[in-house]
Amino acid sequence: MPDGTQTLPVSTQDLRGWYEQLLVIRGTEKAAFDLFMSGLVKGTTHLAAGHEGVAVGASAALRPDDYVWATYRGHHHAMARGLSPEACLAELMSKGTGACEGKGGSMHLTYAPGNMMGSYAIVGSHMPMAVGSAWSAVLRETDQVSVAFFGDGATNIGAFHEAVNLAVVWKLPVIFICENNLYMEYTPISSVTAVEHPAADRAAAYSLPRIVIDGNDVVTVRDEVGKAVARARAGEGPSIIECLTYRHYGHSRTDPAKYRPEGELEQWLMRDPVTVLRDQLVEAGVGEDELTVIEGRAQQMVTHAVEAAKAAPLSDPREAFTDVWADGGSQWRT
Amino acid sequence: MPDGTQTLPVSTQDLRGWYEQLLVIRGTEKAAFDLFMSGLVKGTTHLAAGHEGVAVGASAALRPDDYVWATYRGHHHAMARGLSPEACLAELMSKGTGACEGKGGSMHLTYAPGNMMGSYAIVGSHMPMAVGSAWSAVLRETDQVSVAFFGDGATNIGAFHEAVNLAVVWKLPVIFICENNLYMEYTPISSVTAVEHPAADRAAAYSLPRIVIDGNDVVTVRDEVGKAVARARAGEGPSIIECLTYRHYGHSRTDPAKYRPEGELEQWLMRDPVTVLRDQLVEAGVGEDELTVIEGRAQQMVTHAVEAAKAAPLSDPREAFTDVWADGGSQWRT
Amino acid sequence: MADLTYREAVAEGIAREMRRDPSVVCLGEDIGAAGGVFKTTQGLFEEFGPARVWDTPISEQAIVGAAMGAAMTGMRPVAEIMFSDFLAVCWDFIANEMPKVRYMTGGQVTVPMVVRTANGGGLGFGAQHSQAVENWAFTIPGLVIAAPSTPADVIGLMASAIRSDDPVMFFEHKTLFASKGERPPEGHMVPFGQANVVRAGDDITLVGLAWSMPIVIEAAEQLAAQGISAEVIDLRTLVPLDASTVLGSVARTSRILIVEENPLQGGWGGTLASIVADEGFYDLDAPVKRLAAANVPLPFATHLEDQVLPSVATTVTTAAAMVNS
Amino acid sequence: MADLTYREAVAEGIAREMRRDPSVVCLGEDIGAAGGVFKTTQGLFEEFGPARVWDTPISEQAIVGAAMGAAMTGMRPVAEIMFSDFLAVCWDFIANEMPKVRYMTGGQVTVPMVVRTANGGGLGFGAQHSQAVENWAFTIPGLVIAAPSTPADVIGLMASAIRSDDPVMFFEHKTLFASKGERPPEGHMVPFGQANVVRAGDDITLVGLAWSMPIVIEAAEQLAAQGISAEVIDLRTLVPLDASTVLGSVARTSRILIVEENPLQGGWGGTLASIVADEGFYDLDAPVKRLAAANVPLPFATHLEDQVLPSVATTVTTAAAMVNS
Ligand SMILES: Cc1ncc(C[n+]2csc(CCOP(=O)(O)OP(=O)(O)O)c2C)c(N)n1
Ligand SMILES: Cc1ncc(C[n+]2csc(CCOP(=O)(O)OP(=O)(O)O)c2C)c(N)n1
Ligand SMILES: [Mg+2]
Ligand SMILES: [Mg+2]
Repeated sequence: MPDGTQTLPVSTQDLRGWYEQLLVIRGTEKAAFDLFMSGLVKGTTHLAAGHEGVAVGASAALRPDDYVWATYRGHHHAMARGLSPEACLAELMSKGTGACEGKGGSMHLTYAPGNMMGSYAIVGSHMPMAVGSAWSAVLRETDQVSVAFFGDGATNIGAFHEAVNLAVVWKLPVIFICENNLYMEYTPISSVTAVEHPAADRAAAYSLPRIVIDGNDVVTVRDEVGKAVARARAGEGPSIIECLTYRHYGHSRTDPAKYRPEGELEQWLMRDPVTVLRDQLVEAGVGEDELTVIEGRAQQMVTHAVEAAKAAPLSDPREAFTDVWADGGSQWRT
Repeated sequence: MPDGTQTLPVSTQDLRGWYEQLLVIRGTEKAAFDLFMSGLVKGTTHLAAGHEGVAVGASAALRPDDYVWATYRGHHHAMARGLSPEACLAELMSKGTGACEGKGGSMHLTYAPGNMMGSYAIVGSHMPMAVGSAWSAVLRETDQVSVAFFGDGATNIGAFHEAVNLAVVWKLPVIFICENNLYMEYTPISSVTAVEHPAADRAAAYSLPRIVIDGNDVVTVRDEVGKAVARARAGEGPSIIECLTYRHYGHSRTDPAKYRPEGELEQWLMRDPVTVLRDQLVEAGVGEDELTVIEGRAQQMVTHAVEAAKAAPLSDPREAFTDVWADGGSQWRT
Repeated sequence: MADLTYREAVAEGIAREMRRDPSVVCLGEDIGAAGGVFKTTQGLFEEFGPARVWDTPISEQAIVGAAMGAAMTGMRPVAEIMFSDFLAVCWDFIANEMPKVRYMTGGQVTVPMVVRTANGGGLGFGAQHSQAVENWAFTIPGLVIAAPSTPADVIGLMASAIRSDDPVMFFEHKTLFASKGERPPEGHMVPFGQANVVRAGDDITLVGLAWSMPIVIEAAEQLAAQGISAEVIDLRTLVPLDASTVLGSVARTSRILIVEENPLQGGWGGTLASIVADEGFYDLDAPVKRLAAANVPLPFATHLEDQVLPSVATTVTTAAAMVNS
Repeated sequence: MADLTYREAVAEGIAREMRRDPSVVCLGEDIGAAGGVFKTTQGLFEEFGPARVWDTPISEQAIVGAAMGAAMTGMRPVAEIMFSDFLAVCWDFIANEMPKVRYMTGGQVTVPMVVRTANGGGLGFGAQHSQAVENWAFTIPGLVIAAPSTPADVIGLMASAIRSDDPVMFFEHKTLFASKGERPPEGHMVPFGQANVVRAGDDITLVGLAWSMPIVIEAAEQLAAQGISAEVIDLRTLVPLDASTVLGSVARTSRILIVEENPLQGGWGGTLASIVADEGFYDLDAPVKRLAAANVPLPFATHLEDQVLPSVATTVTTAAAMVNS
């Protein structure tokens, strides 16, 4: 086994950084929810609250030049790769300072400077793309790794199957990370899937090992993704990692999540990635006062972001007709 | 285990019947090849010669009211379900007496009277349809079983994955039978597939057992399909069966099959399903003279079919504008 | 009769047929106990139970493919594809299988099924959840294409769709779900291929479909205030296409403006315009005009989406210019 | 210069770009050592090796999706979809992903890639291997659509396609593969959006694309023998659409006949006809006419397929009637 498959070291400095990241993402999504409720965010949003451990843990194992691909539930991944809370919220509010100039919205957050290549709203579609950026890395002879985050429900769509098979056949440096939150929209994943673990129990169909981990523990995620990254960089091909997690809100803005059995949310809240990491910090000897400082700083960053995003002007209406073609325009005829 | 999972009895009468069926199919395809070469068959053909053991063996385990779905390589399946050699050849020659009035051709042979629901030329597309006819049987509370025959290459397309998963989730009476002939067109299947056995090694991804059998032995196929049929009728859900076989011709009419390693064809010809069954007949005590009679009868049936198909008139040119809609016409506007 | 919403009309239209015919079954994602993400199947699971209303995995190819297989063997399945944009992931079944099987089997097999889907923009759902894709279906011979604009038409066309022995694409419009209209009596049916002349007029023919109907109706009101008498036609189905009604109208008005939600390039209005510019050529006193979406993906932001889609204002301006020039 | 076939031109066009630019790579089913089922990639594997020419499984979604991912990260992939009918199995990538990513990311990401495919009928391949589906692509804003009719245009448009920073759908026509033409010099490029006036004429404008070009050219010959002077235009690309050239021609001829292979319903000619019936309305002396495939799936039998597709004879008859009426 290559070195990378060893468990990576963890410093309290790392833990502190991850904790702050978790809090900023959590706070930004809370703000998004409130802005939605007050009518300032239109369309729809799919909040990732509860899933942030996967984003922060995986990001901690990646290099800045690695590629990340996400779904419509992608706020956490964009922010974990460097998208500012302000650019995130501004996008949701259709502002000119938004990540995508108001053309993408919540479901299509993209942050190219962080090689966060976009959020895709057709279930499964980004998985072949992640295979493609991994292929590209091989072709260009860089050792960049690609990561596709996806939901449990996405494992039942054809594109998933085609993507993983091709990645294995071509032995590409891509990591498929499933955020198994028990539900595809309103339907329990177990009722529509032929196996217990939608991603991990499919791994053998592509000659890959079965990996299921606690997605709410940043350190566990970082370690397991770290091993997969090491394998990928060493030319050993793809991995599938299934992270068990839970979303705190409903599927999307309109969903009160009444289909959840009583007590389920409460149980998972006890394993909230924020709480888990906070406990680890306390255990590592970080005091309450220091934690309060971190929490205050995160809160302030979010507050500032909300204000800045609110203050920004709507994107220019002419933006509707730009960016279709690479020349920047949308002309289609003479 | 239900009774049906026991090995079924085999009479020499069965063997004789299967042998004749094999020969008629083989002879009809040989005739199709010759007719193609002499310019009387247009378009393309995908001959199944070498695969007939799968069709004859599976059919022997099915009831007349069970449903069968095939690919563009479906001559053997249509004939095993009752399509006459004449209607087959007439279709290939665009005759009015053809199975589909010249509108389908080799790639779309269909024989509804035998519940052979069609041949489909987009790889993978018929697999969800087979799931649908199995669902229909459940809804109508019949105990009909559905069978989808498909190639090794088809296991890498999304529709395969979606079909099998849904069939298992809904516990439907459908049997997925893979004809693994080692190639997807001109490319060895092993070079584009993440596992050794394209179908069987995927079964576990749907909580199904791994089944790989000799597809060139009619009796083996009949027995294994028979067990799956019994499970399906007993409400125990789907099966995947991977049959190892080989095609004697190239992929389609234009393919000289130069990509085959030397000696491969010759090796497989020694395991030709016709030879295998003939040996079994001899072993069961059927004499050469009796075999000659069967062979002569099969040959004569084919000769007659060729003549009748040749003699039939082309389909009526007005057929081009019928059968779009259920009212028989093609009117699309007022 | 009491009013009902377009959204309720969908569930009601399906329910009426399910009561009548036990071979009608529904399948789709979250359509069961959840009642559908647009609540268009609300109540069906409660009334008909899990043997008639089936939840599926996220497997659109399996959904439409299984519906096909069932349709070909004695059932009348109604498959939901949640957003019409997702027709793309099962396009093979829509374009290459459903509409061709009857033909390529020489009529041996029929495919009596309905694919229902929430179509169109206007709600800020962005490029992958907002497209009006009735024109995709319009490129494929062998599909009936229905796109109702009122609750009564939803019920009437749903009855025709489910009873049809042909495959039907049924486009329900997202922005119309909350709109209200009269609840039609039991047994109400709207036949395919019969356009609805919503308003009679003499100066210009305005043709719309689904989403664009409220727009052309409001535009006709505003034009009337300007002294312009517009005839308003709701096509209701694209296939069969009621070209006669349109041509008959143009024969009187001598002007036509087609208002489409789909993009101008490859929009259904192109084919209709070409028919009018051919068969109705000598009736025309003005250029044939189309208003359609700009040829760009749909943007997320509402103020940008507004730039891309036709509006009442552009309809009125265009029509008035046509009549006054 | 020696002649080469259209088929050879495909491989040659790709090869020229691969020699020039190491970021150009090919992927598809059986395109490597096998040279492609239509032999349109013959020689590429031998010249550029397995690091530039990649065989894939039967996974069209993975093919186009992987090409996208590579295109977005520094490569210029050329993906082959064997028959254009199979675009349906990866339609999500063609319709919802490739053409929208640049827009919905606010221009953060570009997708410089080509999807090549063997398009069209005429060879007796039946309903699922014969469709002319350039009109499917035409419904989708954000795709460049090229459909060359000659070997030189194949090479010239391929150069433009591979060098383009936009996603390009490149339709190669099955019935043209064996046709021959002049081998263009190195560096030959045909820019997008520039129609080719193949023959000048005064009485009527005949517009074609790819498959229909031999038909309209032959029809123009036969019309000339009848004393009718037809101008013949090869659009070459549907997007960008060279409407000016068509409108300029109609301004002189005052008559237009569009000959398409795709079905009449939803065919690209509808949009072109609607533009002419709008912007060119006052130039027209005769109804705008289209000849397109009948609205049926393509039948297998040659004598049936002949019934469905436009022909030289129908083109000549229609054009002559337009000019003589
Ligand atoms: C192809 C496709 N089908 C259906 C949908 C509608 N849809 C959006 S999210 C979703 C559930 C996805 O579940 P999962 O993959 O578990 O992700 P989660 O939302 O739980 O993070 C569905 C069905 C879609 N966007 N794309
Ligand atoms: C979706 C799709 N992609 C590609 C093809 C072209 N094609 C036809 S047959 C074939 C190979 C199929 O191989 P396999 O499934 O092993 O079946 P076999 O032909 O060996 O019986 C391919 C790639 C197709 N018909 N449909
Ligand atoms: Mg989920
Ligand atoms: Mg094979």
